[in-house]
Order: sequence, then structure tokens, then C-alpha cells
Amino acid sequence: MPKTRKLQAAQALREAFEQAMAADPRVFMVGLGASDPKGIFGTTSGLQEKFGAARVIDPPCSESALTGIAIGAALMGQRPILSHQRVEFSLLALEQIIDNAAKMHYVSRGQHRVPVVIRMIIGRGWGQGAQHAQSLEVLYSHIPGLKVVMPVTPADHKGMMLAAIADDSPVIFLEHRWCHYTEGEVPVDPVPASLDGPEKLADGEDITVVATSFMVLEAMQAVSAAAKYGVKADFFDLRVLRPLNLAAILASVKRTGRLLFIDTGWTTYGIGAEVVAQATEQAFDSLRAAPRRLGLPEMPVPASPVLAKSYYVTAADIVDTMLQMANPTADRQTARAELEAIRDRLPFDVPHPAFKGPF
Amino acid sequence: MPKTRKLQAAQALREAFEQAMAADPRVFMVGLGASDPKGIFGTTSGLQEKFGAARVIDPPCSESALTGIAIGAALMGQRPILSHQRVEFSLLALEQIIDNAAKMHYVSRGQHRVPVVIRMIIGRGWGQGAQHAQSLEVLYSHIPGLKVVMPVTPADHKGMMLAAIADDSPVIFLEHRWCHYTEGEVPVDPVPASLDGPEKLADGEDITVVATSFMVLEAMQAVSAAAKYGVKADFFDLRVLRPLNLAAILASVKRTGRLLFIDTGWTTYGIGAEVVAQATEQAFDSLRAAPRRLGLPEMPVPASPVLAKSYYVTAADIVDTMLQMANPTADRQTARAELEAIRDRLPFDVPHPAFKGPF
Amino acid sequence: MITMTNEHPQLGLFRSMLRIRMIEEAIADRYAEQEMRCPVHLSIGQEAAVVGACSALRKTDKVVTTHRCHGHYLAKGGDLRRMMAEIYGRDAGCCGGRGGSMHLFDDDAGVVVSQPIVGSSIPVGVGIALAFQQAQKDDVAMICLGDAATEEGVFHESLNFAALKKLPALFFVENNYFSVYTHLSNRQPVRPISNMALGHGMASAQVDGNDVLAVQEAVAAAVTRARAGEGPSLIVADTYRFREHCGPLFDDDLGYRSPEEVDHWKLREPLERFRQDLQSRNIIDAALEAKLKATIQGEIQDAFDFAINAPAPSPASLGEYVYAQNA
Amino acid sequence: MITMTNEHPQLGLFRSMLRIRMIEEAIADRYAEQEMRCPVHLSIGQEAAVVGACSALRKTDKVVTTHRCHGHYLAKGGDLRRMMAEIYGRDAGCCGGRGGSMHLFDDDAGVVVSQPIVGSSIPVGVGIALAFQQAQKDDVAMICLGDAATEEGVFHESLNFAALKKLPALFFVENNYFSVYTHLSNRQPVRPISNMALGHGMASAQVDGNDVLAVQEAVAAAVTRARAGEGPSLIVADTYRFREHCGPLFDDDLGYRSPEEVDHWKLREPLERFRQDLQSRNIIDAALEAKLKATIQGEIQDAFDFAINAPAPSPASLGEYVYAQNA
Ligand SMILES: Cc1ncc(C[n+]2csc(CCOP(=O)(O)OP(=O)(O)O)c2C)c(N)n1
Ligand SMILES: Cc1ncc(C[n+]2csc(CCOP(=O)(O)OP(=O)(O)O)c2C)c(N)n1
Ligand SMILES: [Mg+2]
Ligand SMILES: [Mg+2]
Repeated sequence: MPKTRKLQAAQALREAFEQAMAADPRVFMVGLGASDPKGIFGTTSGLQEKFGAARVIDPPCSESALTGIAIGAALMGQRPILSHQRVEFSLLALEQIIDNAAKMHYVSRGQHRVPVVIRMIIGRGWGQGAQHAQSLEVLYSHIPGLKVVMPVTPADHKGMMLAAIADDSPVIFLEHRWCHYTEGEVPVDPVPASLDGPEKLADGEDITVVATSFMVLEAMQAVSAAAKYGVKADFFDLRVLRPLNLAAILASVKRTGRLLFIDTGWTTYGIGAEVVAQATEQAFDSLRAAPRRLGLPEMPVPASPVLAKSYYVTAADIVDTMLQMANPTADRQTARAELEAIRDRLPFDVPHPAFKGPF
Repeated sequence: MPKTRKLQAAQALREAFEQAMAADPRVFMVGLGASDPKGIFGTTSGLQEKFGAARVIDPPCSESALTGIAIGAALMGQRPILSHQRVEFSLLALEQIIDNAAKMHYVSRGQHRVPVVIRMIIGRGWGQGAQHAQSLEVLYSHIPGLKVVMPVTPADHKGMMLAAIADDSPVIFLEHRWCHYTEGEVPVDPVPASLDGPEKLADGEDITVVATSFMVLEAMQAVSAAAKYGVKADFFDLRVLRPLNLAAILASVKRTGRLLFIDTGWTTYGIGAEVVAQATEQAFDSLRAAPRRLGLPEMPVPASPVLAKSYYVTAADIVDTMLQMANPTADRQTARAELEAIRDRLPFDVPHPAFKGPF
Repeated sequence: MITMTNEHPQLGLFRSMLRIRMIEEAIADRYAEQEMRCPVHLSIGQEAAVVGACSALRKTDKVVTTHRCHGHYLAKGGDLRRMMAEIYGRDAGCCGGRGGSMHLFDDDAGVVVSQPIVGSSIPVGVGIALAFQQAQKDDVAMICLGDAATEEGVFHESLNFAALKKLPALFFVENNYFSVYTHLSNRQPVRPISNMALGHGMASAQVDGNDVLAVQEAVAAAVTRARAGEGPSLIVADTYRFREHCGPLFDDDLGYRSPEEVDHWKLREPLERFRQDLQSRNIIDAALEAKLKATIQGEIQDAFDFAINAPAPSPASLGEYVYAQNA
Repeated sequence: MITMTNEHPQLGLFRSMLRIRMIEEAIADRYAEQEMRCPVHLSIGQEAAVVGACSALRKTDKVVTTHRCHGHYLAKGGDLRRMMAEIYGRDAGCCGGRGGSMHLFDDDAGVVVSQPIVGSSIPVGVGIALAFQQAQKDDVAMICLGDAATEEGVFHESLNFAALKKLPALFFVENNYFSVYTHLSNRQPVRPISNMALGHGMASAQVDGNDVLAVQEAVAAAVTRARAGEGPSLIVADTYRFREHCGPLFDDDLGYRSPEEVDHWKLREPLERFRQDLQSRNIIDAALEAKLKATIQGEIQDAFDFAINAPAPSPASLGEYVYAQNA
């Protein structure tokens, strides 16, 4: 067993950067706020002091050029890490990502490599509003040539970041801001995690539950709660959205006959659509009930907390759906109420008791 | 019956622009090449002569600003039509489209309207290569607040364009360059078509076939061919990708029990994923076989004709899959061969006998 | 801008600056109550630039702005009650609570859009100017932006288009030297920001952004040119923000800017500077200022009361306004 | 650039220009066979700019370019056989047939990327310059672009970053006055394009792009500064394309440019102009030119033969190279 200790995910990421930069002089970082006192939610604090302003670049506000610059440097053998404090800022660079990063290896018949990591922070809460709290993982997951990952646990934040930095393909690294606050055991050494597929978090035979990113944390509560109502879930963190490796999930669906997918982003044309479609195509004869999806409803997120509260899917919604699917006679009201009570210990728009705004 | 006559889709579009601009002084057009001798594949020829350079603007090469400019003008009550000769150019403007066009009505609680039409031409063929022949409809279809349409017939090119111009929401109008060459009856008068949902093109009870854009034309050949092998398809042109109205298709699947979807873009996280997922969720008990999807494989399109030829899905592939699903003992080899022979009358990378390159 | 009859017009400028200052200080004071549950980007320190620029406009002119929009909204005549209700997430807010503090729109006052993505509202403003030109109106569109937004490509695309078409647009840059915590010198080479206009054949001026009269004069000249069809201008007003980038506090303890720098700017604090100027010219005295403050204080109290007591939007309305009902 | 020992260095420039001209004319001549099944953007008319700029570089310097990349590829020393094989979609092409004529890469020659999305390769070139700086090499990155690319925001973002970091980058604009059929005057206000450098505090020059020696001199000066760590430059070379934007033909019959304008430029046709200059200085005569032509003709014949006879890529390889095999 590797030596571990408890860290928050944001700290785990910071450690991944520090270890990767110490180990490999080709690794450098470009990110608005990378060197500032808040250090991109604490994920880059102290790195510029340690590695200098040439390797931790706090750049102009020019997302498109910075992406192209990272790609150009990567073509020369460097290993840049680009950070966006909000996924929306990356939209300004989509042409570079889709046309250059994703395609140069293919178009050059393997002569070029683009070992770039692009961090995009997704999130919610505290009146961020329609342009500062989107998820948008589908925009990247649809594109061959990109790898797209969404870590959840602190160990994965570190391990998947190390793997992404070491990867010779461009990796889109989607971090949910609220996952930054999760705590867990993280290996001390720089051990890359696999980017090959999902991770199973619980074993069960009644239903297969799959979620991405922050919704894994909500689903985890629901999975525990459902067990008390006799519903045991095979529970997966999808982790890697592209290339999509559903082998373990399909095997699970073949056993359980039921699939519930929980998206962090919008449901329609979301990640769950592909997972449900593949499950249906490939495990049709094993399905005992219609698969279901939960995800964001068909609108931008409003700033007002009262409206936003009814916008997001919660553990209560998940347990409710799980019971509907696998134990329809269970007391869903009570199951919901228990999870709502837990949730209501904190305001719904706050990720952690320490959080006081303003962003 | 309205008076009609035969037009090519490109001419039908041109007529829509001319009639809309003549009828409403608020309508204006911004597009690279709008006034040039080729007139955006003939769709804008002569319009600048007729309406002047202030209403048919052939602008600088600045996709992001032009999109914002169209949005700003729309907020003031104008009705701009923006054209991109390749969908890829719109990627430079994605931030404007997703954050401003799609959200202003919502964020302003309905005070603002953004009646913008953004044409994006998708296509294939003649060595266009990885950055000039993508489809990318999912990137837009995932976003609440946008309407996303893909016309196929000449009548729809005209009617849906008129409806898009008249619509008070932003409409992404995805034209397949190869559909521009289709010929068909088009009403003389400016009659808007509905943007409410799919159109049924054939009735059958054995299988529901749904396709988008140019793949409707391939599927149409396959649907006819399959009938000769005893497979009658209920056949739909999806037309409107967002808001997605699957009522008619779900009703069909409930009757046929079989669903085949053909995507114009990449399969994975494609339009078909959502349609298959919804069909499974909502018509589960009626499904007699696993739904299936066809679409582009998991890579950029290579320029070399030899490689590109194996890249695209054809009518032959579609009939083959239809027969596999609905009449597995039929002679699929012969069915394929017949359609391949028809296709091979023209080089595969040429949309029309008149086409001689270079783009 | 609100001006009373028979009063010295510069008093109106002072009142507008003072009012913005007092409103934002009230927001800062009450932010810790955790009832304004959205980010707030205060313009405290930048009031001379804000008021100087907006005071050169008329009501039918339009403004687009950014995350730091409170000042422009107020200076252009936006409704204070609806602003506070928006920040409190209420149905009576100027965006029905959908927007929060970074989305302050007031169509009547001509505040069309504020948008928190840096640079994003710039071309929207150019589009408004294009619509004015198409309608042959002599209104102008003022595009408010920060220094960091000049690093976004869309800024240049917008300048080029506006210059090419001689649009009635005004690019008004409040250069407060910072993009969040990152100083201008880490983001741009050394040369006047207004030089960017040369690349696009555009008129430009760089002014002391803490001198409300200087700003007003420069903007008024540009507005006159724009109305006359002589095309757009770029105006850069150098100024300073005193509080943290986002939020109610002072954060100079974080060490991202030197005490000397902060002191330098405190000496040039725009409200005090204008007060002294007006006092020396006998346009204002302590009694008059006290009266102004009392009136504004009453207005602020009223607006907070209104906002706090206003009903929240109904959760049932969550799904409305995604698509426009076609007329 | 290929130079023979003992020959006058300007003869090498002439040979390079002549070679590009002859190769592109051969492509134009054979395009109608419909065997080169991809778009082609010929640089016929722009050879002085292309060769002047590339001749100021050394082998370890890098170039990025655009859809109109044949000239840069050849002038920088790219392999002709592999270029023709690429245009014919063959496995032996410089991109294995995956790219076509708009993707001509030759790592050995330092042609890193060509990209058909206008402006898209500009920041990639800046990233190459950043890598040089990080590795403390004194190589430079030359970024070739057209006049329309200066309208894309990313051009300005790239200039700002390069100027800020004093990168060894060179922005080389071939201003042929057209973006497809749209004249510069419909796209940009009247002022020298090189003015854009002023906005970013960058050195710049505007040169006669049909004078190969003038271009070479301007670029060489910029290269010297860049190698010395003195930062990037913008160089604008005014020139003209004689054939259609894309494809093998002349299209002046379409009326998008006046016969007078075309005649004006014909008088300044760069190859003929340089020929006369070299003749007047006795560096070339008809016999020597005939010899050059014969050699180039042989090379062209060989490259076409090679390409036409080269095997197509195997359809089975379609799915390769989507992801890199990690080292
Ligand atoms: C495209 C984009 N990139 C980054 C950000 C994060 N961000 C929010 S405000 C800000 C600073 C903007 O500085 P400036 O334009 O000078 O305005 P100021 O805040 O100083 O008023 C940044 C970088 C953003 N909102 N949008
Ligand atoms: C972003 C983008 N917009 C539009 C186009 C279509 N297009 C292809 S080449 C071209 C003209 C480019 O002109 P310029 O940069 O001057 O280069 P030139 O063709 O004159 O060499 C255009 C507009 C494109 N490829 N990319
Ligand atoms: Mg600033
Ligand atoms: Mg040009």
C-alpha cells in the first residue's frame, strides 16, 4: 500500500502540479490567477514562488491565443497545463481546442503530439448565474482526439492530473469547484491514476447507478440511503468521458437489468444519453426496466437562490428515482425527507461550511 | 395548394432571403462572401445589388465580433442573418452564441429578445479535411435557449429559413453543402415552415428510421431499397434538433418496436444518442429489438479520398442495418451491392455531376 | 444623470458620484449578512470615470457594461430599487432575479447589457451602434470595459469593425491597472493603452480617470464626433479600485499591490478631490453635502427595504423565458 | 533555401522563386485531371514575399503557415516529393494523405504547421517561440499570415503576448489585398496595416512584397533583433495573387477586381522584376535560366511521378493516430 494522508481535492491537485513540475522541466503552467493570492481556489498557491514566473505564467486575458500558445509549445516538446477558472472562458478557445489540439496528431499521421492539459472549472452556487456555472462536458466529449476526464475524489484529482500531464494526447480536465472541498486519502508519492475508464464505488445487484463529477457525491448518499430500503446498487464514477470505456458498466447492467445515470450538466444531449444508448444497444436483452437519467433541466441557471434551489438534482431526487425503479413500494417520501434534512444543514448554494461568498 | 416550382435548395434559400428582406426592412445579412461572385454557394447571389451594402454586409474576418454585433443589433429590434461558410468558423464565436444569444432572453426575464439566425454550412468531400468538414450539431443542440435546425428538402430550406428569420429566438441553421444541390418543388410565396418537429417521409410498420440532414437523402434510398426486401419503414427527417420534439417518433417506435437513427455527425455523444435514450426511456415496453445508430466513426475526416471513402456511412450501410434489424434472413449482400452501384456512378467525394472542385 | 433645475451642473456630477459611493458602501456593509447571495464587483474609487463618461450621454444613448456594472447602471439612470431587488434575487429585480449583480439591465435608462465574461459585451455594443446607424439615428452606444478586456481578441475585432463602418460607438476603458490580482505590467507591454486605437485608425484619448470633468470633456468630444457620423473613439481613463476585485472588503493585506501604490491613489481619491474642487469654487459646502447625503441615505434605505421585502420569484417560473413567444 | 556553392546568393533566391512558380503552375496545369482531390491555394504572384522571408531564416528556425502554404513549405526546404504525394492523398505524403494541400508539415525543414482556419496557426507559432525562449535557444518562429488574418482577434492576442514576453517571434503578413473576393478596403479602415504593431508596442515594417531583396532585408533585421532577445516584429509585405483564391484558374473575368488593378500588379510581377534586376547586374542570363528551368522541370517531373505512383493509404489505417501512444 502506498503511503497516504488526508487532503482536500484542491490540495491534492496542487501537490500533483508541484510534483510534476519538480520531476519534469518541460511541465509549465499558464493560468489567469495562477500566481495570485487565491491561487485558483488554492490549487496553484505557492507554485510561482517555487518554480518562477517563467514556469507559472499568470497571463493576459486572452484565452484563444493562450490555448494556441500552449499547443505550439507542446509541439516543441513542452508539457503545458492551462487553467480556466470557469469552463465558460474556454469557449473563447474552442476553435484551437477542436481544430488544433484534437486533430494535429491525426492530421500529421502521428508526427505531431499535443501533450496539453486544459483545466476547466465547472461549478454552481452563490448566484454565479447563467454564464459562470455551466458544465458543458459534452462539447468536449463529442470530439475525437481529445481525452476528457472528470475527477471526483482527492486521490483522483492528484492521480488523474499526473496521468493527464504524462499523457501524450490533449486532456480536458473538468474540475467541479465543489469537488475541490472533498477530503480523502491521497498517496504521498506521485502515482498516476488510470485514465482508462470508470471506477466502481459500490457493489450491488439491483440497479446500476452511474454519475459524473459532483453528482457522484450526491449519488453516493442516495446509494447508501437506498440500501436501507433494500435496493443495492452497483455504483460507478464515470471519470473518463472520452475515450468512453463502458465495458464494466455494460457488464453491470447485464447483471442488474437497471440503469440510472446522473449527469452534472444538462440532460438533453448529455453524457447520460450516450451511456443509456450504448447500454440499450448492447445489453438490450438484459434490461428489466427502462433506463433513466437525471440531470439539469432545459434552461440556464438563474442567479436567484430561490430559483436555483429547484434547478439542481439532489441526493433526494436520486434515491427517489432509484426506489421507483427497483423497489416501487418502498416509502420514497421518507427516503427523500431523510436526505433533504441532511442537505438542509447547509444552505443549498454553499459547498462547505467555511464558504462565505463572494464567488 | 400553394403554387410551387422546382428549385435547388441553394436557390430556395436565396429566395427566402430575398423575400424576407423585401418584406421587412429590419432583416439584414452579414456573411463572409455574401456579396462575392460565388455568393456563399449561390445562396446570396445578387442580394447586395438588390438591397445595398448596408443590408448585405460582406464583413472583415472577425467571427466572434460579428456574432456579438448581430446580437446587439437584434437587441435593438433588427433581424440579422449571419452566415458561416463552414461550421468551424462559428467555433470562434461560440462564447457569444452560448453566453449571449442563448441566454439573454432568460437572464433578462424575457425583456430582451435575440432574433438572430446563424447559418453554418457543414459538408464533406473533395479533400476538405479535418477542419473543413465537421458537423458539430451537438455543440449547439445541447444548449437551452438556442433553436437548432437542419433542413433537407428545397422546400424546407426556404420555409425553415423564413420561419427562422421570423422567430424571436436565436436559430442555428445548419445547412449541409450537399443538400444545396437537391432539387424539389418549392412554394413561390414566402410561406414559413413549422419549426416544431420532425417530418414523416414514409409510412411503414417494420422499423422506425430517423435521420438528420444529408443522411436523410442516404436513408431515403435505403428505405426504398429495404421495401423490396419486405421491410417497410416509418421514416422521419428529424429537422429540428432543439427544442427536441420526439412525440411522433416515439409514437412510431411504439408501433414498430424498432429504431434506427442515422447521424450526420459523429455517433458518440451524437444526436442519435439522445433520440435512442428517449425512445428507450419512453417506449421501453414496445421495443422488440435493440435500437441502433449509424454515424461518423471516432476520428477526424482525413483528406485523402481513399481514406475518406471508408469514413462515411452510405445508403448501403443503412439498408444493411435495416435488414439486419427487421429481416435478418434477407439477402443483404445484394441489397448493399445495388445501392453501391448507384452510388458509384459518381465519385464518392462529389455531390453533383457538375462539381469539379476546388472546394 | 439626475440634475435638479437651477443647480450648478457640476453639483449633479458630485451627487451622482456620491450616490454611487454610498450605495456601494451600503452593499459592502450589509454583504456579511449573507442575504445578497451573488458576487459583487464594486466600483468604489472609479466613480469619476463612471460618472464623467455617463454624464456625457443622453437618455436615448445606450450603454453596455461588464461584471463591474453597478456604477454605469446608476450613472445612466437605472432604477435603484430594481437593482437592489436584483442583487437580493427578487422577482422585482431588473432581471427578475435571474441575473444577479453582474446582470443589471434597464431598458428605459438605456443600460442594455452587462455581461461577466470579459470582453463579451463589447461587440454587442458595436451591434447597437450598427442598429443606430441603420436606423439613421444620432444616438451613440458607449461600451464600458476594463483594461483586461483590451487583451481579448474580440476587443480588436470590434474596434476594426466600428472604425471601418464609422459607427457611433465609444469604447470607454476604465484602466484600474488590475485584472483581478494581476497588474497591467504583467499582462501588456509598456505603451499607452490608447495606442491600440492607432492600429485601427481610430480617434483616441487617455485621460485622468479620477478627474470627473476631464473624463466628461473627453467623452463629450467623442460623443459629438460620433453623433456627427465621424466615427468611433477609444477613451482610456486611468483610475483605481480601492476594494477587492470581487466582494465587499479591502484586501490590500494580501500584498498583491504595494502600500505606496495604494497611498498614491488615495491622494487622488476622486470624490474627495472633486469635493475640494467644488468647495474651492463655492459650489458645495458642508451643509449642502449633508443635505445631499441625507437624501441619498433615504433613497438607499428605501431601496434596501423594497428589495428585502420584495417576494422571491416563484420556483414554478423556473422554466419560463427560455424561448421567446413569437410576436 | 537551396544554394549551390560558388554561386551568387541572389541566384539562390531567384531559383527558389522560379521553382515555386513552376511547381504551382504544374499543379494548376494538371488540376483538371481531377486527381488532386483537395483544394489548392496557389501563391503565384507572391513568390518574392515568400522567398524573401524564408530566406532570412536558418534551418532550425520554425515556420507556421496557412491554407496558402505551398510557397512557405518549399522556400523553407520542405520535401517536394512528399508535398506532391500529400496533394495526391498518398501514404507517402508529408501527412500520410490525412492533410491534403492545406496541411503541409515538414519537421526536418522546420515547417511545423499549416492550418486552413484563418488565424488559427498564429498563436501556435507564438507557442513555438515561447518554447525557444524557455529552452534558451536563439531560434526564431516565423508566423506567416494573410491580410485577412489580422482581422481575427487571436492575431492581436498573439501580438500582445509575444510583445509582453519579448518572444523570438516574427509576424509576417502577406498583404495581397484580398480575403477570397473581398478587398481590404471593405474589411479594414484606411491606415497602414503595420500600425497594428503600435498598439502592442512592437517593432514593425511595411515593405514592397514584390521586391525579394527588400523583404529579405526587413525580415533579416527582425530576425536579428529576435535572436538577440529584443522581441518580436510585425512585417507587412504588400503583394498580389494572380490566380483565383482557391483553385488553378485565373478568375479576373468575374469582375471582383478591376483590369487596371490587375495590370498595375502585372507590371510589378515579382519573378520578372527580379529577373531583369539580376540580368542588369549580370548575375543571370538566358542560358543560365534555361539550365535552372530544366533542372527544376526534372525535379517536378520526378515529384509528380513519385506522387502518382505512390500507394494510397490503406483504408484499414483510417482509425490510427487518433490518440498518441504514450511514450
Ligand atoms: C473571458 C474571461 N476570462 C476571465 C474571466 C475572469 N475575470 C473576471 S473579472 C476579471 C478581471 C477583468 O479585469 P478588467 O477587464 O480590467 O476589469 P476590472 O475587474 O478591473 O473592472 C477576470 C479576469 C472572465 N470573467 N472572463
Ligand atoms: C476563421 C475563418 N474564417 C473564414 C475562412 C474562409 N477563408 C478561407 S481563406 C480566406 C481568406 C483569407 O485571406 P487572407 O488571410 O488575406 O489570406 P489569403 O487567402 O489572401 O492568402 C477565408 C476568409 C476561414 N478559413 N477561416
Ligand atoms: Mg481592470
Ligand atoms: Mg489576403
